[in-house]
Amino acid sequence: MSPDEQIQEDNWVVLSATDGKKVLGHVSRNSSARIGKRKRKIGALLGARWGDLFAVRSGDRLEPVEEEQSFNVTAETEMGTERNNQYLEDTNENQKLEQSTILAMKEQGIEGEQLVRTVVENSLTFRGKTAFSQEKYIKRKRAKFDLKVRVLRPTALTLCETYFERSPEKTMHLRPDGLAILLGYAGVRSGCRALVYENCTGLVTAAVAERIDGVGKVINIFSGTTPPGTEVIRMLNLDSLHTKAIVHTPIELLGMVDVSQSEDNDPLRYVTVEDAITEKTGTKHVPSARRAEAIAMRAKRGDVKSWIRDGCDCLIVATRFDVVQVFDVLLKHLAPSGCFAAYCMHLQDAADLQYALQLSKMAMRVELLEVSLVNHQVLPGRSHPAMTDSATGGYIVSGVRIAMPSAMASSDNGEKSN
Amino acid sequence: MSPDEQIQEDNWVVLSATDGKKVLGHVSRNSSARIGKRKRKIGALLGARWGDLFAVRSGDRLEPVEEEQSFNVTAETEMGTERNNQYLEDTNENQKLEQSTILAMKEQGIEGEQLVRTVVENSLTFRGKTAFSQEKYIKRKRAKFDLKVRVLRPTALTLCETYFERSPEKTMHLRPDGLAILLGYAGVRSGCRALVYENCTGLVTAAVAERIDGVGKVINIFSGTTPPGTEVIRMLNLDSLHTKAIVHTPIELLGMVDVSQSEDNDPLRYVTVEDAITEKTGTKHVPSARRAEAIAMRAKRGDVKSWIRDGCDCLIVATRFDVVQVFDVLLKHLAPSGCFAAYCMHLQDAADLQYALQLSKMAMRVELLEVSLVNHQVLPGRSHPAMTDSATGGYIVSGVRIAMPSAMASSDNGEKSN
Amino acid sequence: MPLLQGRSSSPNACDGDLIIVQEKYNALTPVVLRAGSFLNNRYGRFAHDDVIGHPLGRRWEAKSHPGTGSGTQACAGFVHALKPTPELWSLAMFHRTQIVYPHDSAVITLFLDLRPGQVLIESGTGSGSASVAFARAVAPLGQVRSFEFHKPRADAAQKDFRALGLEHVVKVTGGVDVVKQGFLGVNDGEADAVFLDLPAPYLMGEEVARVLKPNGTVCTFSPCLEQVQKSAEMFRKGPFHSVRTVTAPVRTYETREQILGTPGFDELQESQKDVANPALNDESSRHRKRQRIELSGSTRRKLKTAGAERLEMADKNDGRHDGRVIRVAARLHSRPFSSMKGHTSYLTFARRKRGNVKASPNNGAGPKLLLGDAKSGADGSGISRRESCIIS
Amino acid sequence: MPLLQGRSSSPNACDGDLIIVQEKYNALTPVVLRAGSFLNNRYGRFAHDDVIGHPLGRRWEAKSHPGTGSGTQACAGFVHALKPTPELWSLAMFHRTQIVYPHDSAVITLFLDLRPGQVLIESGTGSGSASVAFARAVAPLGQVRSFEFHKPRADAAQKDFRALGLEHVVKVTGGVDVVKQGFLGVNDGEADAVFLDLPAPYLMGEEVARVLKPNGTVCTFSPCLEQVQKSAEMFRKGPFHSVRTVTAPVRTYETREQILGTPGFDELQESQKDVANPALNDESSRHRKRQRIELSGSTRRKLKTAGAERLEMADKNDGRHDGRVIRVAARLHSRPFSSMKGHTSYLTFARRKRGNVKASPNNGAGPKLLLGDAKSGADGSGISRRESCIIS
Repeated sequence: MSPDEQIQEDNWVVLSATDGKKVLGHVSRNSSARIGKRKRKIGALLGARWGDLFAVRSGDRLEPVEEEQSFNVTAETEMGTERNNQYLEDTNENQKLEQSTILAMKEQGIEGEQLVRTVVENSLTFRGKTAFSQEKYIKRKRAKFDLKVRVLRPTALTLCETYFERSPEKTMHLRPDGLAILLGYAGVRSGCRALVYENCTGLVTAAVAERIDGVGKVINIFSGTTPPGTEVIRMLNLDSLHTKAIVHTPIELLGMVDVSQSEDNDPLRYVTVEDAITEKTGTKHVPSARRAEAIAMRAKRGDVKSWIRDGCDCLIVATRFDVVQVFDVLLKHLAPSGCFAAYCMHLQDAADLQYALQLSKMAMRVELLEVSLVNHQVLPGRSHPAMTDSATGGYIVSGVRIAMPSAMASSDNGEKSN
Repeated sequence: MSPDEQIQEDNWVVLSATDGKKVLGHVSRNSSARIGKRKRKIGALLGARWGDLFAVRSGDRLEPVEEEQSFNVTAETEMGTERNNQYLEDTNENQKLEQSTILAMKEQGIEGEQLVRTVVENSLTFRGKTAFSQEKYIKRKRAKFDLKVRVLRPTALTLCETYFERSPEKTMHLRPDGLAILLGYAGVRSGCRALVYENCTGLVTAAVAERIDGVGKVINIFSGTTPPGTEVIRMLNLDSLHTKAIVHTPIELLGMVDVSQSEDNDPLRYVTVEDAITEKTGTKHVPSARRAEAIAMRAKRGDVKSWIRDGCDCLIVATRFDVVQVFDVLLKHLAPSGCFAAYCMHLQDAADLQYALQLSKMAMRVELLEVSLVNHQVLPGRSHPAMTDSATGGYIVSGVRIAMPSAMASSDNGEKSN
Repeated sequence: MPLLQGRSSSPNACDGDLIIVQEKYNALTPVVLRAGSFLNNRYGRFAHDDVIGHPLGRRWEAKSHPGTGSGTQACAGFVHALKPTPELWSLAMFHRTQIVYPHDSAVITLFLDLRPGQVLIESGTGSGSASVAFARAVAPLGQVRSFEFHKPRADAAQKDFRALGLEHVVKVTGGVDVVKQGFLGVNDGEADAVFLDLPAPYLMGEEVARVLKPNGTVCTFSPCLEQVQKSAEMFRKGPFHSVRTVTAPVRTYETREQILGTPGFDELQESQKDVANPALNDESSRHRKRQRIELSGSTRRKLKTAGAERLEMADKNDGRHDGRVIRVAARLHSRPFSSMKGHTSYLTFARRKRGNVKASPNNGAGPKLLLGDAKSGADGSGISRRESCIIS
Repeated sequence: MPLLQGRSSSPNACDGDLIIVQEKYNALTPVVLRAGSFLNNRYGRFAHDDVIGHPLGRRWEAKSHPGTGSGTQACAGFVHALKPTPELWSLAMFHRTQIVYPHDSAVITLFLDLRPGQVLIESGTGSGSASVAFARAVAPLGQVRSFEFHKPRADAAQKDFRALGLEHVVKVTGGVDVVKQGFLGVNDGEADAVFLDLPAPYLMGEEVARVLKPNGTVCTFSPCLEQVQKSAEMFRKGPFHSVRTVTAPVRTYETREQILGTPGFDELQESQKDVANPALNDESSRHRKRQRIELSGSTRRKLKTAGAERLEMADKNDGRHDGRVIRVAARLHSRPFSSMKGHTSYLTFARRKRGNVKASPNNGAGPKLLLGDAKSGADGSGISRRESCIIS
C-alpha cells in the first residue's frame, strides 16, 4: 500500500460526497469523476492528503475546504417533535426564488452554505414543516447547492461499499459485514497462505491481500485464460511487494499438484486483461519489456504446487456457481485445523453446503449464519434504524477442517464429538 | 366469547407473571397453576375481573393486589452509565442474609416489596454494581420474593404468546407477528367463509374464529378420524354461537363436493378428542345425551359441500407437511379475487410454494415475506433492542386467487400483467 | 364493490362499485364502475360494462388497442379486475402522507385485540390506510372514529371511505387538534382501543385514559426512539399496564431457478477421474461417471427448467394450464430483495388499568403527568384536562 | 501452539503450546500441553504425549475410558485437538465479563481498517476476546495497547495473552482509569485506531482526539442507545468526520432433511384420480400416476435420505468415507435457531480530522466538549486535559 499520505498521479481514490454517495476516481491532472449529477474535474486532488474535504465550485472543479466544526443551529438542540404538518398543503414545493435568480446568485459568487440559507429562507412552506421535513429539505438543498466530497483511500472496506452502492452485481452483493465475517472466520492474517475462489471481480482477493500485507500468499484460483478478478485489486494502489503476494492460479494446476512436470520451473501461465486488450486491438497497450518483467515476477508453477500440496491455512470462497462442487475440489487443500468461510447469496446454496460438509466428515463446527448490518440515524430527537436498507448481508458457511479419521478409528463414534 | 367481565368456573385464563413468563390456568375453586417455580392455588381468580393483578402469598395462594402507580425510585431518573463494575470481584453473589433468616422473615409476614428491599440492602456488592447490574439484581429478587401475576383473557394473541413461550413445537413456532400477517393478508373478517388447514393444535382455527366472531364459517380441513386442532380452540371460552361457526371438515369430503350423496343431510362425521377418550377408557367422559346434542349441532355434509362448491373467501394454511401439495388440493376452492396466506417454518418450503404458484396461473401478487418482531427495552438510559430474541417469525406466502383465463384467451400475454 | 361485502350479497361487481385494477405488479388503480364508461390505459380501452354484472378476480380484456400516438408499440391485451382489500387499497390509493403499511396494520390489529363490534379511536387519519385495515376488523357493527387536524385531508379520506362502502364503519372528524381539544364527542370509557399516529403521543396520556375501557389497549406509532422514550414513560407513570414496544419489519424474497455447474471445476473433476485412474478403460470410466451423476441426483439436471416442465405438462392438456399447483424439480434460489423498508415505526402498546389511579409523584426528571380521576374529569370539551398535561 | 503461528514454524504442536480441545459442539477447553501430562474428561483419559509432535486438527483418542463411578455409561472415545483462533478462544475462555462476540469483532476489525503493523488502543480489556481478534489483525509487528481499570482482571488477561503467545502484540495496563487519567504512556498521534468498550465513551473525546493519527478511526461499543446519542454528539462536535452508527446482528441456521408427503392429502389425490376418470381403465390410470410422479421429480423420493446415500457411497469405498463434499439429493430445510443473540451493542465509528480544531461554541444543550489544540496539550499525564471535559 502506498505509504505516502499524499495523493499521487495514477492513484485511485474513493470520493464520499455529502449527498451520501460514493464514487471511484482515477487521479491525473485532467481526469474527472461523476459527482452529484455531473462530471467534475478532480485534478485538484493531486498532492492532497487522504481524508481531505473538497467543495464542488463553479466550473465543475473541486476546491479544498478548510475543515470546520460542523456547527449547525438545529442539529444539537432537541428538536420539538410536537410541530406537525397540519398546515401543509399536499402540493409540491413552494419556492419564491426563480430558477434564474438562483443561477444569477451563483454567478455573483454566492455559493455553498450561503446559497442554501437563501434558498431555505425563501421557501414559503419551510416554517410549516415538521422538524423532520425541515431537515430533509435542508439536506436536499445542501446536496444540490453545497456539494462536498471527502477523498478516501481505496481499501477493501471503501471499495466494498462503493461497489455495493454502484454495481452490486459485480461483487455478488457482498457488503462490508459479509466481507468482515468472511475474513475473520477464515482466520486471514499476515503470514498465512490463503486459498481463494471468488466471483467478486477481485474484491475478496484484494481484501485478503490487504490483510496479509505482503507477507504470506493469496492463491487466487481462476478458470479460463485470464484471471477475471483484477479490476478491484488494481484500485488498491498496491506496490510490487504486495502485488507479488497475490498468486493467480489456473484451476488446471490443482489437477497436477502431486505430479512432477518439466515446466515446473516456469512462471504461472495466464493472460492478463491488459494483454487480452493488446491482442484484440493490435495496439500495444503494455510494452513487451514490462510484460516480460511482470511474467518473470510471477510465482513458479512448481512452487505453487508445493504450497498447495503442503496445505493452506485458510479457504475463502464466494461463488455464484455451485458452491458444493467448489468445496469438493478445494477443501482437501486446506490443512487440518485450518478455517474456511464461504459467502453465498442464497440460503439454499448455503444450506446445501452446510449439510454436505456435515456429512463429509472433513469439517467441524460447521455453522451457517446470516449477517445483517443495520445503519442507525442517531440525531437529537430523531434516532431510528435506517428507513431503507439493504435487506441482507448474505449467508456465510464457516468451519474448521479436520483430518479424516484413520481407517482404524471406529467411525461409529464419529457423530459424538462433531 | 364470554361477554362477562368476571372470571367464571371452568374458564381458561392466561396468567402473566412478573418474572416475564405466561402460564395457562383452568379455573375452579381448587385448581392450581405453575407460577414461578411452584404450583399455586388459583381459586382466588373466581369472580375476579380480567386484567386484575394478584400477588403470590404464603401458602402458595393468590391474593388480589390493589393497583398502584408503579413508583420506582430509580426507574424514572436518568441512571448514570458512568459507574462501572471496576470494583466487582468475579465471584458469585455476596449476601449477608442467610437463607434461614429470609425464611424466618417470611414467616413473620415480611413479604413482597419489603422483603426485596431488605435483601437488596443486605447485598454486599449491590452498591458496587453498574446501574445495569443493579437493575437486573432487583428484578431477579423481585421475581423470587415478590411474584405477581396479571390474569389475562385467553385470546388468539395471548394463547399464541403462551404456546410460543412454553411449547412452540405444538404451534409450529407461530409467533404473534406471523399470526397477524396470516389473518390480515388472507383478509379474514366477520361474515367471511374461511378455508383453513393447519397443524398448530387449533391456534390458527381459533384465531380465525375469534376474528369472524360467530358470523361466517371457518372450514377447518383435517385428516384422520379426529379433528386434532381442538386443544387451543377450547381455551377461548367460546359460547355455542361461536363454536358453531367452526366446521371441522374431514378431507375426504373435498373429493365429493360435486357429487350428490344420500348422507348429505347427515351432520359431519368425526370423533372428538373427548369421544376418543371415552371409547378408549370405557369411562363415559361425555354423557351420550350431550354428545348427541353436539353432533346434531354440527353442519350438514351437503351444506358444507355446497359452501366449498361456491368457493371460499380466504384460504389460510399452516402446515409442517408438503405445503405445495396442500395448495394443489385447496387453492381451487378459493373463489376468484379471494386472498390466501400460508405460514411456513422453512424458507425452502415457502420458496417452493411461491414458485409453484407463480407458474400455476391461478394466483396473482404472489409474495414471500419473512416476519420479524423485535422487542425493545425502553427505559431511561437503558434503551436497546431485546438482547435475546427468537430469530424469526417464519415465512408467509400470500396472494390473490384469479380465475383461470378462458381457453380462448391467448395465453402468451399471460406473463405481462402478473 | 364494497370492501367488506358479505357472503349474502351477489359475488358480482355492480354499477357504482369501487374495484382495484392491476395493470402491472406495481401499478394498481382504484376504478369506480359506471355503466357505459371506459377505462383507458397503455394496455387499451376497457369497457366497464364488461365487468359490471360479472365476478371479479379475472382478466379484463381490452375492447381496442391504445392509440398509436407517441410511437409506443401497442402491447394491448388485458388487466386484472380485483375486489378491494385494505392491502390492495394501500397500494392503489393516493398517498397524501406517509402511510401505515399493511404489515404494520396487521400487527397493530392483532396487538390491539380488535374484534367485530368494537370502537376504535384513531388520530390522525392521514391517508386512511390504517383506518381501512381497522375498519375490516371491527365491521360490520363496530366503529372507527378517526380524528384529523388537517381539514382537506379529512374530507378526502372521508370521500375514500364512502367510495369503499365503509361510511357506516369509519367516521372522520376533521379540523380538531386532539392534543388541545381531546377526542371531541367521545364519552368516557367508550373506546376498546386507541391508535395514535401523532408527533407527540406522549401528550395524550390523560385523554387516552379517559376514553379507554378497562383493559382497553392503546398503540402509539412513532418513527423515532425519542418519542417512544417519552410515551413509554408516560404509560409507566399513568394508569396503564402491560407496556411494551416492538418493531415489526418484514422482508420480501424473490425466488428464481438456478442452473448448477461451475466453469473450470466441471472439467477439472472429469480430468481428475482420468488422471487418477489411468489404468481403467473407457467403459469403466464412463460407468463411474454415470454413478456419480446418479448419486448427486436430479439437482444436477441442467437442461430441464421449470418452464420447460410446465410446457411439457401443458402439451399433455391440449395447450391449456390445468389448474394445478405442482412442485418443480428445478433447483430454486431465494434471497431478500436488495432494498427493503427496514424501519417504519416503533409500536408501543399499553393497556388501561381498571379503576381510578392517583396522581403520580414527580421524581424530578422526565414529564410530569398529572392524572386526575379519569372518569370524573369528563366535561365533554377535553380542554381543561389537556392543560394539566405539562411536559417539562 | 501460538495463536498466530506463521508458516515458517513447524505445523506440529509443541510442549507448552496452548491448544483448544473440543469435547462437544458447546464444550471447548483450552489446554496447555505438558509432556507426560493427561487430560481427564467424561470421554476418557487423554495423553498429552499423543498430541505433542503431531499436527493439530484431528482426533485425539483416549488412552482409557473414564472411571465408572456415579453410574454414568462410559461413552469413551475421542475429542478433537485444534489450533487456537480468536473465534475458538472466545468460546473456550473464561468469561470474566460480557465478551465482544467474534462476529462483532470481525466487523469492528474491518471498519477500524486494521492492518498489520498498526497501533490500536483499547479500553477496557474485559475478558480479552476483542483484544485477541485485534491482535491477529495487527500482528506480527503491530501493537494492541489495552487498558483495564480492574487490576486482577488485567492480570488474568495478560496471563491469557502470554499463554496464547501474544505477549509481543498485546500489552495490558491495569489499574488505570482512562476517563480520569487518559491513555497513560500513549503519545500524541500514535494510534491508528481506538476501541472503547466503556460505560461513558462520550467522556473520552479529547483524549481520543489526542492519540489518534489523522484519519485514524475510533469505535465505541455501547449496549444502549442513550450512550450512543451522547457519543455521536461528542463526535459531531469534535474533530471527527465520517460518524456512523451500526449494529451487526447475526443469526445462525440449522439445516435438516425433510420427508415430503401430507397425511390425508396423498390419499385424496389418489382417490380423486379414480373418481374423476371412472371411464379410464386401470392401465391408463396407472400410467397417469407414474407421469405425475415423474413430473414432480426426485424431490418426492421419500425413502432415500442423505444418510442412506452416504452409506451407499461408503459401501462402494470399502466402508470408508472418501473425502468428498457431495450435494445430497434429499430435500433440505433450514430455519434460524429459535433463540438468538439479537442485540449485542451499537457500534459507533468516527475518523479523526486532520489538523487542529477550534473549540465548539456551546449551544446550550448537550455535553460541552471543550477541545483545545489536540497536539499542544500533550504533557504525558493526560490528567489536566481530562478535567476540561465537562458533561452538563
